[in-house]
This record gives sequence, structure tokens and C-alpha cells, in this order.
Amino acid sequence: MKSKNDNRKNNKMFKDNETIDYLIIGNSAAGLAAAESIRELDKSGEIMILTGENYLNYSKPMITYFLSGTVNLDMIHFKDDKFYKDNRLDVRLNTRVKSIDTDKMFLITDDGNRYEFRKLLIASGGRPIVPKIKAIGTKSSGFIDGTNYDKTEGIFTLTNLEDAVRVKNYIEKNGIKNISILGGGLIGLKAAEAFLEKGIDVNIIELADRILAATFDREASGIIEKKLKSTGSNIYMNNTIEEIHIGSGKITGYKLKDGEKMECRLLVIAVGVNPDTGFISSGSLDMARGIIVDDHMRTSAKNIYAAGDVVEGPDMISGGKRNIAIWPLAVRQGTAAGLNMAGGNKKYGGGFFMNSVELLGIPSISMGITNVAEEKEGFEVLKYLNTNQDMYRKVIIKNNRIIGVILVNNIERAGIYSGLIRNEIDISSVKENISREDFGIIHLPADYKKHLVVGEGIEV
Amino acid sequence: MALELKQSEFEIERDKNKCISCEVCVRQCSNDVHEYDSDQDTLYSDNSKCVGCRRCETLCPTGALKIRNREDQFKTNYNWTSSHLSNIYRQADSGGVLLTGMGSDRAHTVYWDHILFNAAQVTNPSIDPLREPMEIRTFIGRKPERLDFEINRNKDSKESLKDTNIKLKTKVPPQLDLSTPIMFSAMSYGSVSLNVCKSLAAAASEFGTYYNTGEGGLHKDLYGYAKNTIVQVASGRYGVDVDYLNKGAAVEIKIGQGAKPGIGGHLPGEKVTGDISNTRMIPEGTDAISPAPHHDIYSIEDLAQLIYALKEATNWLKPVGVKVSAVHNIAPIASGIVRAGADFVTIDGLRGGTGAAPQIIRDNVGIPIELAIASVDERLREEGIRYRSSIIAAGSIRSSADVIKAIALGADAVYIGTAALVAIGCHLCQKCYTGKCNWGIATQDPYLTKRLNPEIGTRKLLNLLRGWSLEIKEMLGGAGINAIESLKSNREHLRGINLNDRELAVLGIKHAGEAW
Amino acid sequence: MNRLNNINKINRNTQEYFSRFRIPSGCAVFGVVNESGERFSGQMVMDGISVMHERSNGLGGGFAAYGIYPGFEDDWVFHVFYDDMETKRQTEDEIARNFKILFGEEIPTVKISQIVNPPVIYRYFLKSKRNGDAFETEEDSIMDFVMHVNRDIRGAYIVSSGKNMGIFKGVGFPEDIGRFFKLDQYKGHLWTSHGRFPTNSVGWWGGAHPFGLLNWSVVHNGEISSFGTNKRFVSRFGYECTLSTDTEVITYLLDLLVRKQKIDIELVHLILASPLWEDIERMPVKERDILKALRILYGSALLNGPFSIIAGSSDFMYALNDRIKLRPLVAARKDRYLFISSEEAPIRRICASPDHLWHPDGGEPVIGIVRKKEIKKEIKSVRKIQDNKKFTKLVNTEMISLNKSRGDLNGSGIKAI
Amino acid sequence: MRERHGDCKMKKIYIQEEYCIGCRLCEIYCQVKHSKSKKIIKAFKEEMIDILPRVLVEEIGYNSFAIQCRHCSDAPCVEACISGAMQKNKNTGVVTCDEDKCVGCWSCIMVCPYGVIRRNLSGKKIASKCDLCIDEEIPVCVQNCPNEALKFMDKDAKEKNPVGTKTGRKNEK
Repeated sequence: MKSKNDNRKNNKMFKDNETIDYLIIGNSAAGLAAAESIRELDKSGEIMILTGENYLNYSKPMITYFLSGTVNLDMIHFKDDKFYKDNRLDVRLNTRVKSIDTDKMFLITDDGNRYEFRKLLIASGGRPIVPKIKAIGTKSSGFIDGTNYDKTEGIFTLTNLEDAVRVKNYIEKNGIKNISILGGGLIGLKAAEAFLEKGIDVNIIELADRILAATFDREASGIIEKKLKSTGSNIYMNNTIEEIHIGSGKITGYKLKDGEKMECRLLVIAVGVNPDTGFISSGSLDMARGIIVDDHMRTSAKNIYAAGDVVEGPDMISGGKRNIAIWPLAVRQGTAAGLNMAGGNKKYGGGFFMNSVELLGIPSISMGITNVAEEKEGFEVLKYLNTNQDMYRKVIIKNNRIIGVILVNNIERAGIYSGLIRNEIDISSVKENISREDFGIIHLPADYKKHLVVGEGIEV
Repeated sequence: MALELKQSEFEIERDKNKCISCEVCVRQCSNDVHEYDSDQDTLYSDNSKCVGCRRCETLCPTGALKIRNREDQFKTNYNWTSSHLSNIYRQADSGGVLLTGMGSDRAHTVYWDHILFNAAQVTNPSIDPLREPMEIRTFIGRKPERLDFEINRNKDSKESLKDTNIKLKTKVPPQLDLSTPIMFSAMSYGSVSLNVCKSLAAAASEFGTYYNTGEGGLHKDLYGYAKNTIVQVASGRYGVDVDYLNKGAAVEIKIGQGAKPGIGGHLPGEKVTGDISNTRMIPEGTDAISPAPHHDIYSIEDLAQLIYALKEATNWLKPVGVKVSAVHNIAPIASGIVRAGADFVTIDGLRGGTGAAPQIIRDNVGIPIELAIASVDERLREEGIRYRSSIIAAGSIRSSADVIKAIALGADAVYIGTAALVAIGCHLCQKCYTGKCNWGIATQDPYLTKRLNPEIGTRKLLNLLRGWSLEIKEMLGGAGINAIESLKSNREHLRGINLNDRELAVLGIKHAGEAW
Repeated sequence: MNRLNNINKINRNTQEYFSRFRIPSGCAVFGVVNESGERFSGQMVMDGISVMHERSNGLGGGFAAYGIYPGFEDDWVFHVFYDDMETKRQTEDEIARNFKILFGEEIPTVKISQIVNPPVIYRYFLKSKRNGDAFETEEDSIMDFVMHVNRDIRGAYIVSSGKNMGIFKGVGFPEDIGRFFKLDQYKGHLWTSHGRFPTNSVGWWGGAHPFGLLNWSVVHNGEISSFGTNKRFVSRFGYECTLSTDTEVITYLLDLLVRKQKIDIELVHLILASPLWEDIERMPVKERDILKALRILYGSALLNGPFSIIAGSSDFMYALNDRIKLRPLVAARKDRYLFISSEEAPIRRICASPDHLWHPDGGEPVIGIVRKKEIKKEIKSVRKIQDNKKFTKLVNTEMISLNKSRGDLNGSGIKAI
Repeated sequence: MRERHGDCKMKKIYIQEEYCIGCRLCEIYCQVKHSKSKKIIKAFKEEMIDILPRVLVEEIGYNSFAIQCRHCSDAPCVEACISGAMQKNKNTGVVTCDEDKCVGCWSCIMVCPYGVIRRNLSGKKIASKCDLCIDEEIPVCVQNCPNEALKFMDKDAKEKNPVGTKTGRKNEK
């Protein structure tokens, strides 16, 4: 793929300064969706993708499937070589962006190259959060944090394939039988599931009083906890790691906040992800937690767009801007960004949080706002709980519109809820049916039902 | 509660090797014959509830079901037949008039089956309808005795008529213009579902013929088919007002019906739901009772008054006809009706269908349509008034051959009712009066009426009309005739078989083997 | 077989037999008219029809001739077949009761070997005595009388019943019938002729063609599949088909439409061979409405099935094919002559180079109109000459003169009744 | 705003709910179609444990309809698929799930507003959905619907003959 660059006709004054039509930072969901959309409208423009990773293509959410062995490295890609070829995408691997000049429209990479662009998309995704933890036995600082955790053997984050490959190799090389996971969120639990599937015991340390606190309510968390515990895993709630013990450059154990000391040869830190915006100099783009974009995925700088986990885009439920780092929205944002970059006019309608995860054989889906105090004014909560089958269904309603849903175990037809949220359907006429176990289209308000049944597929 | 003596008429055979417990039969039976037992993962069927409509048999995806007539239900007895015994048992249980649906199933002579049609050989070429024009367009309505023209031409001049101004002086009365001599009989919304009405109306409209509203008024969904609608005025006068009359292309006064001469109708209140009550213009939930006679027609001159009242109401723009059952005096009755001013006379024979009739009446009252048509045509011709009215034959026209024979006997066109219903699914179980028609025809239960998709109904009816019309053309062509007019009352093309002299004489045909 | 043999012998029951069965037949038709009203010898027509010998089988032939009795121009003339003298007496009584018989005689014939067992053949020149009140027109009363005789008097059959015209027919090939009746000695302005090919072995003199009623004569080739319908249609107007022949019903239809209902002859084909609906629907509104009305009303008068007909009347000859032309028909003109024929050969035989020869389309009529004015002129002059003579002589003036010229005087059978 | 993949010409299954009679033959034949043997009796008696119908009949009282994947133009399931298993064929417009690639994350179930993707747990966890019987001229559910409550046609045909309404063309003679 790089050869294409070399073959380019040398008809410009400064070879290195040749301007690229569409430059994309990031080679994952948003970046590739954008590339594909650009190509749809612009058959000839040059598209270049820069990525800091050294794999041509893989699906980030699938790395835990890789860990568990469900997929191997051949199967983990979500776009094949043909996709890159058909869309004529010039991908530069191991090319990390160092800085961007938003005015003069060029960027500099870690390796010192300078790339001028006409249009830029920042789809750099997220970076794992590594909290600052006291380290005992380390040669240097006495702390580990985001800058140095990877210097200690046995401490990993788990957000990209390289991480997963390293974890996998480390387990195999060292015959690891027990893994501690800092963080009982989605990544932590997906990792836990992968390890459990491989027959490795798991300790989960969660700061909150329950796992999946961000996306689940107490009942839903309880179902998963119960299941996790039944596998023999330990969950340490209201807890965190206070100090990490290191010997010969390797982790040997840690001490919990409550004082308990644990042996540990492999620690996965999965407390969360932040938008990867380190290469953006402050003041050059409007930023909050992530890059702020408008409904056309434009940043505050001309000709610079952003999409995916790195942005704060319109949130359908709150009406404000929010960083919602989920795959479907990354694709949708990338698509919108790409079309707009290539001269189209595609509005991104906003999104809301949703997540599907199957843990220990229990499928669950959550979407929108899932934790509200029932007594809080204006909210209405409908619940269906079948304790025998650990079946749980919860629907949160505000102003007769659904704003959040949790489904555990029975996730069939979950998408109907996301449709109701997305289309802001008034469900007051069908409230009594909304949380029933066999909920279906037939229970929907007549107009919307008709739209679904007689229509011919949604136009997003 | 005493044991009911009536016995099941049918036996349901379920081939366990084929049954996949898909429960289609359970879902399709409105009589709750089939039941799924989840404990045993088996289906059971209750013979006694089965009406023999064969919906389950037809829809069973594996052919696991067979509905059989129950043989040896009773000890064989040629006098006390099963049907007599069953009827007595039923009546001993119920104490009422036994109701039934559709036309009589008794073994009365079907004269159609004793009449053979002709074909041309050697002396007269047969005509290939696929290559030559073959005309079956038919007009229903009063014809003037003659046409007068105003021609301004000197008889001795050599001027050709083409260059002359010809004016038609005679005013031709309104006519129904049929692309084929087949129309759909009166079937009211109420006795059949709206989807049936829609199918009939759309098919009639598409094919260029007419359907008849029956006595149930006209649902607003059918207004669009006005050009192809014959609106009926029956003794109950349901849904009749001046708008209704003018929504049709013709008006038919219903005096009688072949299945129940002399008997009125009764639509129970529970069937008079919102839409039906609107259409019939009666309060919801009230019984719709059509009296046996029209209480304003106690004699022929009363009929004449009504005919002319209806003509006035429709500005003399629409033919007004009269429908009567074929009874013993049908010829003079028809003559009276013609003289009373009817533009067409519909004669409904003994075997004509119904949604509900007392079985005893249906099977024992009236005469077959074949004989009625022959004698009415003959009588009207003798009286020299045949041209004044068209004759429409009804009452069990089962095939295009029946149509051809009816026309050769003297009818202008036929009405088909049962044949049309069969085309859209009716299996003649004769349980129309229960309102639980599994084929979605004679029912108002929304769960059942859905089963007739009027798009399919329309298509099937169109196919039937097309098929019969093609066959009529084939038969005409075979007989060396290329216009249906030339078949009308052309009894020379008919021969009887297995008929006695009296029957031949009434039919006005020779016996097979007798030449011209 | 007995029965059929009897029929060959022209039995009394013949008519009854014929009235019970229709006998389909193939045929030859031929007609000539001089539109100026100039009269010409029957020889021309005999020559013509003889060319189409193959189209007949000897079971029927005949001619209709118009303008042959100029001396009785305004009187009815009946040609009658009798089985025997008793029937003749009975019939003549009936005639005398209803008519003033101006003159009657046996029609002169010549014995030839080809013609066997002829009936007794007479003609009568008559004035009606019937009370007109019972009938709308005199014609209706004549028709009623003719039908009465043909129906009620066994063994008597009125062959033609018009004015200044006559039908000559019988069992045999047409050219032989012509010779038998000595038609070469008659002069008329309009002739039609017919050779018959019935599809049974039965021949009957009355059943031969042309068929006549009043001034009408019809020759026809074909088989009308709509016969039953047409028969029932005309029956409503008092026409009784006693012979059950297609030609008979066609004749009645013409009489009904043209004479009784006064439908212009130029419109008649729109009824008898009406255009197809698809053609009607393509026409301009006014024409369409007329055609539609005609077809709606007269659907039962549509002649269906193969036919070519030539109808004669006092002042026109009318030919028509069925609407899809299932039978041959050729027409030609030369000067004021119009020829119509089943085949072209007879026309060429008589007139080697016509001005115009064509094959009429199905349903397209050919009409030769004899202008009354021109006829009148000629007749008047004839009358003048004849005024002084006895009417017994009037009848055969020309014929006698013709006979004389040929040296064959066979007029001795003439006698007054 | 986009005309993707010539979707107008794509034949789709249209639903006439007013004529769904709730017989569920669509489900039955769908199961047979996606069975190993494709023989109805064998499929049901021996293989049924593995087969999910890909068309769902929903029913309350006399209201019922059968619904299957709508093969949306901008299919949210394709968008949400993390493994690249869910694909919309650019030529045919058909959305299919590549069962080899599917990892059973159920993201598609989460986003499908019709709820017509189901979990197939019989073997490896995979998402199961209507494949429009791509090797059949007409999908089997449509073929076997006894009342034409399902119709298979392209958008043009649909617009010419809108589902659920009668043409009522008058015969002009």
C-alpha cells in the first residue's frame, strides 16, 4: 500500500509537502466508515489513513473474543484487504500523529513526517485510563501511571489488539491461572469472561458498590454478580488497589484499599477510556472531554472533522453533547463525516448510549439512561423481573418517551426499544405492554406500528 | 342435561407420521375442532364439532389431515335416510326450524346435465375464437320494438346513405352493458363479509360486468364501483334511499329467492355491527328482519307502482328489474312482471344459494331454473313481449356450459353466486348461517374475514370470468356462431338426453339424435 | 328409407317433413339486375348459373324474375305447386274467397328427361278482396293468406306471391329447371338464381330456392347457426317458419326490417351482418350510437354463420355476405348491369370484361337499385299497347312473341278459371 | 440523501397486515427452508431443535402480521456489527449475516428497530435473520403465505400497486 505513494508523479515542488485530499487519523470504525463514504461521493480523491497501530485491520470490540479464543488473528478483522483496495485507501501503519496545525492544515507524525491535507478527519478513538497507583519495588518513580505502567511486566491495559496479544502471550508464557482486573465495567467484565472461558480464575476490583454501575441498575448488576460468583470469581466492591507490589520488574501482588493483600502475576487495568486527543494542542480545537463536533461532525476548525470515540457529539437523550464511545455511533458518525468531507450534506442525528454484552452466557443490553432514582420527578420506571430465570426488563420513561432500557437474559427484540428511543415515540397509549416479556411490534402505538410494518425499512 | 342424539357427520383422520404439530389446523378452525396438548406434544381433533369445511385439510402443510364423510353413520335405509334421521335428532334437541346455507344438495334432476350443446361440422365451419372475433357482449334492459330513423334523402337519387344525415329517432332505454353474459348474484354485506363484496365489485368492475348488492345496502367502500353495481331493493328496504338507488347502474326489486321462495330473511342482531348497521341504516344490534312479502306489494299493480317509483327516483336513467323465485306459475308471473314495466326479470331456480334458509323450504319449494327459463322465454315470446325485458337466469349456474345452455334456452345472461363464492374459497359446508365461516366468506368475525384478501378474491373471480368467457367463446365458435346474440333462445343447438317427452316439451328441445 | 322415397315422390307430407327438419345445404347463387330497368331474357341467368354446376347436386334449382308480367304490374301474382287436382280445387276455392282472380293458368313447362315428377304448377293474377281492417297493410293480408295456405292446405304450396314477379323452381339442376320453365322466353330487369346442394338425399319442389314472400325472393348459400334465434325473433312479428329453412327466415327478416319496420335497405346489413363491437367502438359518437342501438335491438336478427345471399325485390337487388365472409361472393358491373355470383366464372361467361369486378367484404352489402322512374316509363309504353287487348292475352304477350320467334308455341295450356 | 445500491429496484417483502391470518405457515416454511434436509416432515421431526424461523408472526386477537428483516437501505445492523459479519450486498441490497464471522455480540439485535434478528444458540452463537431466500425466486414465506399477506416486489411495483389498496380500475368499454 505504501508503494502507491512512491509511484506518485513527482510534479510538485516539494515532494514531502504534497497535499492529501482526505487525511484520516484512525483506522477503525469511524475512520473506515468515513473513508468508504468519501469514496462513494468522490471516486478519484486521494484518501490516506494514519494509524499508530501495526495491524492493518481489526475490530476493537472483538479483542476479548480473541483473548478467549473465539476468534483468531485471521478472523478478527471487520474489513478485508479487498475493502482497502476497492476504496483505494492509502494506509500508513505505525504512524502516530504528534501534532496538528489546524490553520495551515498539516500535521506532523512521531517519525517527523509532515502531511498536508485539504480535509482532515480525526478518528483517533480512545486511550485507556490508568490511575496513578503507589508502586512498591519499582526501580524508578514509586508510582505507576499511564506513562509507565507498561514498563512493569504483568500490568496491562486492554483496549487494542496489541494489548490483547501481549496479555495472551503473557498468560501462555507464564502459565497464569489467576488474573486480577481493576474495574468492573464493561471492558473489565468482558475480559473476565474471556479469562473464565480459558479456565483462569478472576478477581474483580470495583470502586463502586456494584459492577457495571455505569450501565446497569442494581437488579441487573445483581444478576451478573450472582452469575460471576457462581463461577468462583471474587468481586471486591467499594474497593480499589492502593499499592502494587513489584519484584524483578514484574508485578507480584497488590494491596486493596481495605488492606487485604493479594498475590497477583497479571493485572488488567480496565477502569475506563478517554478520548485520544493527546496530539491536539490546547486551543486549536474546541474540546471538552473529547473534541466537540456539530451535527455535521465538523470541529471548530475549518476542514477538520472528527468522529468516533474521540468526539463529543449530539446526545439525543440529554440534548447536549456527550462522548458516547460505542461502535454503532462511531460508524454512523464516520459515515456522516465522510460524506460531508466529500461535499455531501449529511446530518448526524445524534445518538445515545447503548451496549450489548453477553457475560457468562447471560446476554444483556442497556441503552440510554439506565440509572435514575424512581422517585425523581418526571421519570417513570416499568420493570419486569423473573427471578427464577434471572430475566429482567426495565424501561425508563420520561414525558411518555422511553429514555432508557435494561434487558437481561431476554434480549430478543431489544432493537424495538432503541427504535422507540431514537424516534422519540410517545408510548403513553401502550405503557402497560412496554415491559412485558413478549413485547413486540404489535404492542406499539398504531401509527408507529404501521410505519414499521407497512414501510419498507428505515431511512436513517 | 340429556344426551344429544345428533351424531358427527365427519371423521377426521390425522396421520401421526405426517403431523408436525405446527398447529396450523388449531389456528384455522373457528369451530375449535383441533386442540394441541403440550404435555403430550400431540394434536387431538373433535369430530363432533367438524362442519366439513376443509380449511384445515387445505392449509395443513404436510397433508396429515383428511376429513372424511362418516360412513355407516346409521344403518342403511333407503326411506329413512341419514339426513332424515339426523334432522329429526337435531330437531328433537332444538325444537326449531332447521337452518341451512347454500343451495339445495338434494338429488333433484339437474337438467343442465341432461342437455347437450351442438357443434358445427362440414356444412358450416366452426370458428376459432383465438383467431376470429368472438363476441359475447351482452345488453340487459328493455328494448324498443323497433328503431326509427330520420333520413333526409330522395329515395330516387343516387346519393348513398353514407353522405346522408341519419338521425336515430327512437330513444333506446338504459341498458346494462356486460362484457360477458355473467353477473354476480345478490349477496348482501352482512350475509357475506365486506371483503367478499369488495372482491365481487372489483372483479365486476375490472371485467366489465355487474355485481349485486343484495339487500344489505351499499358500504361506502364500494361507492367507487357504482358503474358496475346493481342495487337491490328487498322487503326489508335496508340501506335504501335515493342516494343508494343512484349509486347503482341498475335497481333490482327482490321479491323472492330460489333457495327460499316465500320466505324472508333474518340477520341476527349480534351480526349487526357498526359497519353493517351503518350500511343497512338500522340501529346497531337490532335484528335485521326482511319480511316474507314486500308489505307494499300485495299484487302485480303494486309492483308496477314500485317499479315506476324507482324509475322516477333514478330519473329513468337506470334499468329496474325484478327478481323472483322459480315457482310453478313462473311463466305468467314473469309475463305480469314484464307488463308491470320491469326492464329485466331475474329468475332464481330451486337450487339457488342462500346464506340461511329453512332446510325444508330450500329442498322442497320451487322449480329448477332450466324449466323456468324455457317456459318463461316461450311464454313471453308467445305474448310478443319478450323484447321488453331481459331475462337473467340464476340458481346454480355451475360452469360455462350451464351459461351457454341457459342462454340457448332463452336467458339473456346469468347470475352466479355460489360459483363465485366457490372461486374465492367456499367449500359448500353449508354452515353460512353460523357466521363462523372458516374461509372468511359468510362471516363478520374480523379474525375470519381477514382470510379473504380481496386482491386474491378479485383475481380469482376475474380468472373465473375469463375462463368461463373463453369457454363460452370456444363453444360458440365450435357451433359456428360468433356472437352471443345468435345463441339467445336458439334451442336448435340443444338436445336433451335421458329426458322424457314432457320434459323435452317444456324445455322446447329435441332429444339427442333428432336432427334439425 | 320408405319415408325418404315417399318424399322424393312429392308426397303430401313433404311439407310437414320439411318443417320438422332443417336441411343444411351448400349452394350456388347468381343474380343480375339492370339498374335502368331494361329487361333481358332469362337465358342470361341460365347461362350464368349453369357454369356453377358443381355447386349444385341436382336436388334443387330455381329462379326469381322481376318485371316479367308488365301487363299485371299492379296485381298480385301467385305461383303455386299442387300435389294433385283435388288440392288445386280446394286451394282455388280459398283463393277465390279472398281474391278477385283476374287470370289463372298452368305455368307453361316443357318436358325434359332431367326433370321428373313435377307437381301441378299454376299461376294466378289477383286483386285482393280481403277486408283491410284486420291488417295494417294489404301486404300483411297477403302474407297471412300465403302462410295460411302453406300451413293449412296439405299438398298446396304458394311459391311466390309478389307483383310483376315470379319464382320458378324445382328439383333438378338450375339450368334444367330453367329449361323446364322455358325461362329463356321471359324478360325481366332483375333475375336471381340458385343451385342447391342439400346434404341429404331429399329433394322437394317447394324446398328449392329462391324462397319468396310478397315481392321478396331470396337465394342463399350457407348455413345460419343463429337460425333458432332468428326464427324466434321473427315469430314475435307473426312470421311462421313453416319450412325451417334458413332462406325462409332470411326472407322474413328482410320483410320485417325493410317493409314493416321501414329500415332503409342501406342500413340492413348493419343488422343482418352487424359490425363487430370492436369496430363499433372505434366509430365517431353519432355513428356508434346508431350502430349500438341497432345491435342492441336487433341482436336476434343477426345472421350468424356462413352465408352469402342475394335478395330480389321489385326495385333492387341486394347481396350480402356474413360478417366474417365464410362464403364466396363476387360482384361486377358493366354499364347499368350489376352481376352478383358465388363465383367469378359465371360473370365472365356472360360478360367477359366487366367495368369493375370486386369481392365484397364480409358484411358489406352490394345493392343494385332500379330507378322507379325509368321502369315506369317503359311499363307505361307497354301498357298503352296492351290496353286494347284482352287481359287473357296480356299475360303472355311477350312470351308468345318470344315463343313465336323460336317456333315453339306451347302456350296452349292457358285457360281462364 | 443517498441512492444506495439501486435500492429502488430491489425486491423486498411487503407486509399486508390486514390479510395476515395468523396461520404461521411462513414461519414453518422458513424453518424448513433453513433446515438441513429441506423436507418439512423430516425437518420438523428430526432437525427442528436447530432451526429458528427468520420471520416472526406477531398476533393479538385478530390482529397479526408476519415480519422479517426489511433489508433497510441504511441498515443499522450493518452499522453496529463489530465483526463485519452483517453485510449489505451492494448489488442485491440483501442484508445477510455471515455466520462464520458472527461472534454473537448481539449488537445487531440491539439496534434493529424491527426486532427481527434473533439469537441462534444451537451451535456457535450467531445472529439469525432473514436472508431473503436468495437462492429462491420468491422467498418461501411469501411463496407459502396462503393469503398474500406477504408480497415480494420492487419499489416501483409497490408504488404502482400500493399494498392494501384496491386498484378499482373501471372498465371503459
